[in-house]
Amino acid sequence: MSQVFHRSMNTLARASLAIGLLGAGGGVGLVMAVSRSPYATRQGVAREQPVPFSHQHHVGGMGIDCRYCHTAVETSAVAGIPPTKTCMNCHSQIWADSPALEPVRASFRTGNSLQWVRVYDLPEFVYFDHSAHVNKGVGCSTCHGRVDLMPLLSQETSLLMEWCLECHRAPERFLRPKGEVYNAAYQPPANQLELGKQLVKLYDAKPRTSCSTCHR
Amino acid sequence: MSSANPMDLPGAPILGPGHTLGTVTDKIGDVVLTRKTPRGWLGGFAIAFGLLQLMLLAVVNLLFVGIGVWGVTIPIGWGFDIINFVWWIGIGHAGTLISAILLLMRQEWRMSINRFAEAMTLFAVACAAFYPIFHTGRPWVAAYWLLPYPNTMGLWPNFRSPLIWDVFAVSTYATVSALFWYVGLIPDMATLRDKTGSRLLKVVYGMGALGWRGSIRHWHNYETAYLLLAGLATPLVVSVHTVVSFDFATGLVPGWHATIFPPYFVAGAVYAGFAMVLTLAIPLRWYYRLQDFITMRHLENMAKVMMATGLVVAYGYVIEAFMAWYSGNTYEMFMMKNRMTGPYAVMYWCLILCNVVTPNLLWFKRLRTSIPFLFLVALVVSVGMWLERFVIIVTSLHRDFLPASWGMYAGTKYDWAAFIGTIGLFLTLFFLFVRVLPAISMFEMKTILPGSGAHGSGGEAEKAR
Amino acid sequence: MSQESFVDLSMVRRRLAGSGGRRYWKSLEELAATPGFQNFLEREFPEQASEWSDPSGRREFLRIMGASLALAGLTACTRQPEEKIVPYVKSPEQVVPGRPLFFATSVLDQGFAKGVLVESHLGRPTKIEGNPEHPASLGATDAFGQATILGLYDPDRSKTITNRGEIRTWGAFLTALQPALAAQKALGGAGFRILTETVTSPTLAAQLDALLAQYPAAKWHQYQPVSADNARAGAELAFGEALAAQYRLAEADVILSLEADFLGSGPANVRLIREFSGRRRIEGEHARLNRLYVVEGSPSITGAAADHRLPLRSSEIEGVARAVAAGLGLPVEGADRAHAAWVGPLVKDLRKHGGRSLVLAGESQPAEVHALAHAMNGELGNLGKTVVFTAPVEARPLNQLASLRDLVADMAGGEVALLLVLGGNPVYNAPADLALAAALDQVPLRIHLGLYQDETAERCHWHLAEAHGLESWSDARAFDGSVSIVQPLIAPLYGGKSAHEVLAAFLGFGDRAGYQVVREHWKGLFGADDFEGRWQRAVHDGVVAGSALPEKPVTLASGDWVRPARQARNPGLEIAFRADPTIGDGRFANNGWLQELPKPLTKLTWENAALLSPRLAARLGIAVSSTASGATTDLVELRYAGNALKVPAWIVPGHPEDSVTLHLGYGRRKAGRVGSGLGVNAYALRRSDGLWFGAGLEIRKTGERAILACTQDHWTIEHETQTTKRHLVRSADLAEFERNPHFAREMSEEPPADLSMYPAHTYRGHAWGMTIDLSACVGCNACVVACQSENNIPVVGKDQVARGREMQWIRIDRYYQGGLDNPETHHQPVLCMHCENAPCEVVCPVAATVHSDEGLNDMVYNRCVGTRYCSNNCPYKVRRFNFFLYQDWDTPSLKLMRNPDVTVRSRGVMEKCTYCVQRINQARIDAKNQDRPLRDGEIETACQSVCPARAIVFGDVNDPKSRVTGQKSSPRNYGLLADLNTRPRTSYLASVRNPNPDMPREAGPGAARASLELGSGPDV
Amino acid sequence: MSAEVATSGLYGLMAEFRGPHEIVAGARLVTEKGYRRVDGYTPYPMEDLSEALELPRSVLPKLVLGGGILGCLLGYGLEYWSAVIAYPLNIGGRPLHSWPSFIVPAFETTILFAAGTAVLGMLALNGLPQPYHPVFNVASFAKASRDGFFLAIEATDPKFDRADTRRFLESLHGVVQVSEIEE
Repeated sequence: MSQVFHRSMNTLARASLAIGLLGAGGGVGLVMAVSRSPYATRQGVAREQPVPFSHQHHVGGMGIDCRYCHTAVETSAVAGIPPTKTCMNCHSQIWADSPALEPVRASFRTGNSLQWVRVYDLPEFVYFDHSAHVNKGVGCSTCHGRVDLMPLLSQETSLLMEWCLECHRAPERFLRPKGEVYNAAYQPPANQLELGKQLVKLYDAKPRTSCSTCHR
Repeated sequence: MSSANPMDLPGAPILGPGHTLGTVTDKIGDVVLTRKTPRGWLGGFAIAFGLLQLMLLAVVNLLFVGIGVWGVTIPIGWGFDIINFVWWIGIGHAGTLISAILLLMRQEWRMSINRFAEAMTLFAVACAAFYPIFHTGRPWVAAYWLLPYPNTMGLWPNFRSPLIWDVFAVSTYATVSALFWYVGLIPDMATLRDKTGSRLLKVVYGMGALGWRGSIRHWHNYETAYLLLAGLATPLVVSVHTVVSFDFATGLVPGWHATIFPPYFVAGAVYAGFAMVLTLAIPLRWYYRLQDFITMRHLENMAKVMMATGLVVAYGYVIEAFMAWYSGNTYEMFMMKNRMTGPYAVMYWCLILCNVVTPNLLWFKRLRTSIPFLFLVALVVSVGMWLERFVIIVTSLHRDFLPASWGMYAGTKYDWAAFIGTIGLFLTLFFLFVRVLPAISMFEMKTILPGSGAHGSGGEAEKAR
Repeated sequence: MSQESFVDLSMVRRRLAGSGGRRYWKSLEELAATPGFQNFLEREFPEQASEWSDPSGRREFLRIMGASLALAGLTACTRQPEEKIVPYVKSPEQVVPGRPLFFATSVLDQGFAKGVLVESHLGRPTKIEGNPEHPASLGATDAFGQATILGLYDPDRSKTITNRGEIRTWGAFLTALQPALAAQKALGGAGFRILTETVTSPTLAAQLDALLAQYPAAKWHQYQPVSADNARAGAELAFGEALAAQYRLAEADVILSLEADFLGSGPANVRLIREFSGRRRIEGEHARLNRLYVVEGSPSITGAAADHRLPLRSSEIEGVARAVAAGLGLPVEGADRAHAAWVGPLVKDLRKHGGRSLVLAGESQPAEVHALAHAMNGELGNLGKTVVFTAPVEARPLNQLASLRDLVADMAGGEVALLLVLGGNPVYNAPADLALAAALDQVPLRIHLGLYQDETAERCHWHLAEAHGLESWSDARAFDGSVSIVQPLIAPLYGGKSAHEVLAAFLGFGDRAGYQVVREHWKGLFGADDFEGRWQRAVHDGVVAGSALPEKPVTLASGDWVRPARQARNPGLEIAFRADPTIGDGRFANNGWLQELPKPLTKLTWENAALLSPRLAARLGIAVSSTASGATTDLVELRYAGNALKVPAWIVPGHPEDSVTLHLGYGRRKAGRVGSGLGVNAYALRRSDGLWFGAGLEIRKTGERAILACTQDHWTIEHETQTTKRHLVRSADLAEFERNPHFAREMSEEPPADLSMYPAHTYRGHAWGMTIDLSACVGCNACVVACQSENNIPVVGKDQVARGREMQWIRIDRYYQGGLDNPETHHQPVLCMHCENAPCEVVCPVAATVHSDEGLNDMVYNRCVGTRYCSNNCPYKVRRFNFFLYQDWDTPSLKLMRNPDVTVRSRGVMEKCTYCVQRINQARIDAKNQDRPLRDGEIETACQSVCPARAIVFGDVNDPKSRVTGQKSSPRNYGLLADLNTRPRTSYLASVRNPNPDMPREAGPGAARASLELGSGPDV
Repeated sequence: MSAEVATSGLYGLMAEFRGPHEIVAGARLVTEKGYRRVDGYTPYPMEDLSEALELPRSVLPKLVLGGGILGCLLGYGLEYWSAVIAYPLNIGGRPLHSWPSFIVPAFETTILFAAGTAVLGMLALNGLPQPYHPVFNVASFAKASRDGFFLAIEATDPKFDRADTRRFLESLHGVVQVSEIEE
């Protein structure tokens, strides 16, 4: 007799066919998901730093302005990480002998720079300019989040290209009055869209989506 | 109806005499099911597999050192890579043509060659597909950036680029050919399942056969599907080489920018394809003693197709030269002059010799029916078609618009390694194919047996009575 | 750096604080004083740099692998490695992270200053620009100036003090030096010799004088292979005193150059190009074009710019000069009448322009010819008008050849006990017949200060690593005598010493900072009152105000020049020596940018060749042909004065028939990993009795073949006919132009914008475009190197160039017109045309090259997969592909050199000219931040800002008032291959030449127009 | 109902014919007799036999047409959306909607989807894969894929009766043997 397979094989065969077809689609979806996941983007992952510097304390607590430390933000592509000197301006008196701040003092004594871990790390082929953004009413917290609530700084946003494009294509959804740019706690008003439209006109904010805007 | 077709010479049979359903099954089936593997096969496979290793070496070297190991340069940005790509994809075309177009034209003589012609198509496309990926500077991204998928950059392929057209055409072509081939195999795998004594093979072929049991209701849908596939594959195969020709025709390089390209590329593809089918069929029928199934009639018909397409190709060459002169365009005229008298003139004239002169000898029946000669011609044409692509790509690029940036090109040893390697891949796959699957479609052969009654009253069956 | 200098510098800064200005004077000391930065430097350089030189295959493999991984990193969905931020501890003033600063300083060319501004990112000099306020620069530089930056970061530079190859400390050297100096003290320095190159530095001169004062019997010799000996001697012949001539080309309507390559080289060439091209440019339809006659023994870019060029063996030029002089009515003998047809009209032309004409003689011509030139200028009343004279600029003018002879004699005679070589490489570049090396070995104590462990260092007991010009304090004079303060841009990377510091040590000041030495000297000159202010200004401006030498009235002394010194005609072959057009006398041999820079006329790279005429080549049966692996040619043997050399032959249309040119500077044994073992050493044939040319050359085909790396398919008749048919370079004589100003446009029809099945794109806002004036361009190559420096373009090496894989984004196409013997030469800079209908964009499968909203043809490296389809479809072939990992990802110093605003491309991606988009973006952002529109001219591309001829104009073609729009409206404006309807944004202004109507056609360039049949020449 | 009891465990009856013409003739009679749940098993497609069993035309062509249209719409839709809406880019001065270029990929997707439908549709209509089937329980059925011609009447056929049907089948011309098919 020429029967080769058992009854059950019929279901099995059909099932495996279906699974194969679905699996192919699912695989692609999975890759898409992973490449957007915090694993790949490091979004929301707090970083260990040589000194446990707390933005929450300094910005939220003391209410120090962003520009006190990030001096270049209005004039340069990079916001600038403060030299040890800036820390010592206060910490030569306050917490002058706290063990946590020893690395800072050491740096000041020896003249060896502190080595911070870069949190917002764009690829080498991406050229972002802070001045161009803050001068057009893009708030710090729009990209950096509520740093005034972050004990340890973490990357607020994905920094994926599609994320950049969200704003470059519709700035009115994110712009705020220049006065509010450095207000970490700023909450967009209910009428953000119409406000945004006005600001776009007012500041002549024309974000571009040409490749050479960021890649050169 | 078969008598109505021009290729049907009275007297020349498409199947040896005295065959029954059983003998057909055994003759073809035993090639696969025989216990001991023939020595010849082992030898051939060993060689082919050796060549395949060459390809692996070439690829590893390419990935680690860089595309610079190939001869490509500025201004000759494409060399062996695209030459071979076009060459292989062209070869593929004959398979689809035989199985699809000849099926639609009810050319019954196709039955005995379509199976391995289709296999040849698949393997040739596999070899061709190697190049578009690995000719890029960064294969590791080219492999998927060429496909439209929702990436994190929010970017999509440029659908204006002929290379993207290629991606779509070639991948579709590969998929459809594979489906067509597999569908054809289902009933034969059922036959092998029922024929073999080995439990293991029963299971293996049984899985492949999907439980085919030859139900007349199934045959009913099956035939419909098979015909539809043929109907779809026909425009597809034409579109594929048309698209390949667009890679050049849509460019503005003198020697590329020509409207004649699509038709003459398609013809060239069929031309090269039939040459390859002959190259494979002649040794195959000799080694496995399949003379009864692949008869002189088949060889002769293929020779005729080759000659016809060869003439179309020749016409293409003439038109190219004519348009260059007729356009009165400085660049075009110089391009033609440079082809005929420039540094690569040798290539051009060899191409004319291989593709225009030689095939015309097939006008003579004595030569057309001499198997060694046919084999020789087939090889010559394959070389000729390779030269054609060389002339089109290299000779056009090396002296284009600005004399200051003219250059020269030569393939490096790594170019050759990759090329020979793909030949190895092709042969390896082909050897495996003839060993594990029926190289001739059994169920289709049966339909043309006298008295099969396959095509209802008025079919050959009735005539045979 | 010593504490005191630090102190008064900060004081300086406080003073400066008020004064704004575009460029700031910043004290490098302070930056370097931050130990953090110091460690950073140490960490970065010496150790790892040495590590790089390890050539083992394994590292190479890992390097490649690492790169492949790095590439994988470029794909969007992979994680990046963690990065560290290293901020300052105390940030220096003026430094705003992310914004460059510009500092004025000078780079030396043969000892003369050329003013530059150096762009500095966080203390890293990255790019050199011209200094508009400097007389020798006027805002531009030459190729050498641009390449200085690579010289600074060269990982092969000498990094240590060595004694007989053993590494030693500065202190050890000082102690070792004491006994030798003491001994010399006793002898009054009788056995003490100092050898320098040409010195114009007031401070250095003062130090040397002080030294000679301490050692009265010591001698100071000077030698460099390309000097001004003949010019000086010529002036002495003509005026009875050594004088330096300065030319006012702007004033000259008719110029006769007797082998003077004033555009190609010399301390004033940048300025002279500006003045010359200023008189070649046509604004609107009328012009006061000057007319240039050149007689030369070896093709040069000056000859290429000539309206009438007479190729003659160098030895015959004196005869022609005498003929011209005689024609002008000077009482001279030995006039050569052979070229009367050419000389006649020339003389008439000169006469007609008395007072507005100029005759120049080249250094390669003997003193008599220079004297004749002066005499002719006197006769034409040009003295004081188109040529003025000053006291010599050199600190101590002397005949350098004689000086070297004496030194060699003394050394051979064993009279020299202590030799100090301050820079220079005499062992390599002294004339062969002096046998300097052998004599040198007689000296018991030899000390060498140099940038490299070169041939001379090898033969000296002590070698001191020299600090680079951008690392040290100094000063120098420009061609007109104006002084520049040379300030450092970075602390010495390899801890080298400057000549000032070494001399200070010899003077007994131990280790005194060069900074102090220079300052002290200028304190003396400026005087105490408001010293800081004046010093400030001087350093800030890059030139000391009013320091140019005063003009001197001159009177011709009828002298020995009347009678020819030697009999002019010598039968047989002649050899001519010239400094190499891209690596000079060999001092730039280890500079990859200059090695890979195509020679202006031959387009050869990476080596020299025996340049000879088509006719001579035909006689010898020389066959040149291009292959996939390079241009192959015959290897010939040159026998000259008992020495022999095997050299690849290269055919140069327009080369005098019976002469062979050999360029100096190659055949280096110890130049470094880049420059060693390239080409042949011409100094091995050069003789002191004929530095520039000599008779009696024998040449023989060896039968061997050689492969050369030539960036342009070698010259063929095919080229010429196709070039003319295709109207690539468009040129007309002034007469034709005045008859029909629109000649260029009429040569081919440009399709109208609407000639397309698609609607045309409209560009609102800016639309960037460029024009290149072919009348102005002299093919000096500065733009090529400037682009390479600005855009982080890698060097690929001879083999890759030979295969056609060079990477320069801008190339200068050289076309000949009019046959082989004396063709017209045209230069055409070609860069990305930024076509509006870009053929490259349409075919890119991944949209890696697309148009920006301002009409730029963007190339997105990180999206590129490298199909090379774009390059195939680019009719201009301006795209460059990274076939391998060309960029050096390892060498730390080279990383510091790169422009941080431009992506460093890696393997497998296409690249090309971006119109310096980084500059466009920066300017746009600045303008937006200041809420103002972009100004015309605010954006200058690298090639534009460096161009001495101001031939390149870039700007907004949507702005009707912009300069570029004006240029494009010129009747001479045409698009290259515009008939393909690519609608290029870069367009050319056709060149207009100004030949003398009376000149018989067959005598000028383009003479041999009829002799096209002679095509059998180079095309084999 | 007796029939029911009788047919339990029985799938149907199978007759093996000597050759193609015999089975066609036999099939005609079977259909005349009114049997509907009948199937033939042959080594190759036989038009006559399908006619004899009065099989309906296949719906596959309609499915394939649908698949093709779907493929075309998806293909062109993707092109239009990505080039005009998702990320509009000026490429070589061509308009965003460069329809002539978009035709090519759309054509290919059309073919792809149509072909896919053809194959999957055929399998679906035939209820494949179905490696187990009662007919394989018949010992001699192995010949069906070689040179055997079988005709099976299923037990679920209203006119089916174990004994009568068997007798009827045995009466047909050219029948070699009739065997029972166990479930």
